[in-house]
Amino acid sequence: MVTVEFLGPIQKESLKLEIANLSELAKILQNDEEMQPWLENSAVAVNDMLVSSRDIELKDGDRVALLPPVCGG
Amino acid sequence: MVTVEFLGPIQKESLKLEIANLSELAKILQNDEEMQPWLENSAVAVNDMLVSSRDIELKDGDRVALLPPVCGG
Amino acid sequence: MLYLYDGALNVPQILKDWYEQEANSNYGAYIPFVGTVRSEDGIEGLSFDIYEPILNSWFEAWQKRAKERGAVIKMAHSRGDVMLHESSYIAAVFSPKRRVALEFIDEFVEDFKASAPIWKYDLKGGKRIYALDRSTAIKGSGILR
Amino acid sequence: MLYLYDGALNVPQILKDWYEQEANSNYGAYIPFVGTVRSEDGIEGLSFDIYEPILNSWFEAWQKRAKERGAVIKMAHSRGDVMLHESSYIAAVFSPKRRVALEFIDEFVEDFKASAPIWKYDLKGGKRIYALDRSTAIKGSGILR
Repeated sequence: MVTVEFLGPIQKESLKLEIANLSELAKILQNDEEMQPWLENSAVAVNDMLVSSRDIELKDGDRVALLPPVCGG
Repeated sequence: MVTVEFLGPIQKESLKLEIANLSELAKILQNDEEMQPWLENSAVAVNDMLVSSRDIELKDGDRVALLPPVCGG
Repeated sequence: MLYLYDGALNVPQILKDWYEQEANSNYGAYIPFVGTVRSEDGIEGLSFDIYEPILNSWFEAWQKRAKERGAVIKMAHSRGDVMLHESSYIAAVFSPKRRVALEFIDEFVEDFKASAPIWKYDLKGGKRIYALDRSTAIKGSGILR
Repeated sequence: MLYLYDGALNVPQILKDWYEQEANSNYGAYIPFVGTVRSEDGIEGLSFDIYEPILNSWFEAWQKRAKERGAVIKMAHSRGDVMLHESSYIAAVFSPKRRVALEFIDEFVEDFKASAPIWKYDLKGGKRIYALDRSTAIKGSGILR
């Protein structure tokens, strides 16, 4: 089971999914219309490390986070 | 009469001279051996304005200052 | 040396504490950057969400870069609401020499704006409105689209 | 907004005073640069001479440049002796936006080092020794040689 969290302004409860990689996650989220704009502009972290490609294998217990555009300061 | 002041580390009493321009001042100071190194590296102000050329006429009451290399902070 | 506070920062106290912490470290330059909430577009204030695990690792990577140049970084940021003319952010560099400190504070603050996992909301008419137009997509965003 | 003090600066107090002076001016960025006396080459401290008339006009020219960019500068400097780990210099920029402040503090501090009529002496073995090797000839020097 992989946990998917939506950070900051993304108003969505976290998910628990049986997925093996980020491409599977992408397919699931693309079916959620409200997520479309966030998929465009959000970064992705796996276990709190930012990743730059979908070719990431996921294993049981992994945590995925979506990070929308930031503005600290 | 023109007053000439030596600022910061230049150990020299100020002078009162009858000079009409900075070229005359240069000639006088070049005859002072202890002033040689300071003439190389000092800037010149007339009435507290830095000047970049010797072609400055001086009139009675003007104040000239020599400013050696600086290091604030 | 990353400090998170609920609400506005006590700027004089933080600047004093940091100065005193490094008083005997033989640094020649101390450059704090203080960010204060400006009155614009009729906002009453700003509000911030922070995702701490990634903020911590981002900060640690910068601290390591600073150390390689003989410098040290400190940072404070607010969580939640910060009203007009209050401050929400302080970053500071200490270094032996001024050039490193001047360059580092600029690089650090710019990367902070582009990368630190903090989200800003305008407080307006009692609502908390995500400041999307002033926000920056983190490098590598969009891989799930 | 140019403050000269005999001896070391009270850094926390000055940073606090300046912050509070501009608390309602709607500046978004406040960047002080603090210069502290480092232990090196066996010095006991530093000592400073200042020629105020030219320092004042140099500072006023910078204040005018700052104003044109919507910013304001403040500066404090010590006269006389400042011992190890004490501070002798603070420059600060306030501006609405961060880029102007980050660029301005760098330009200001560099020009200060190159142009401000202040002379530095090492305090060593009870003597006051002009720090010629660390000093910079003001632009246009040498016209009388």
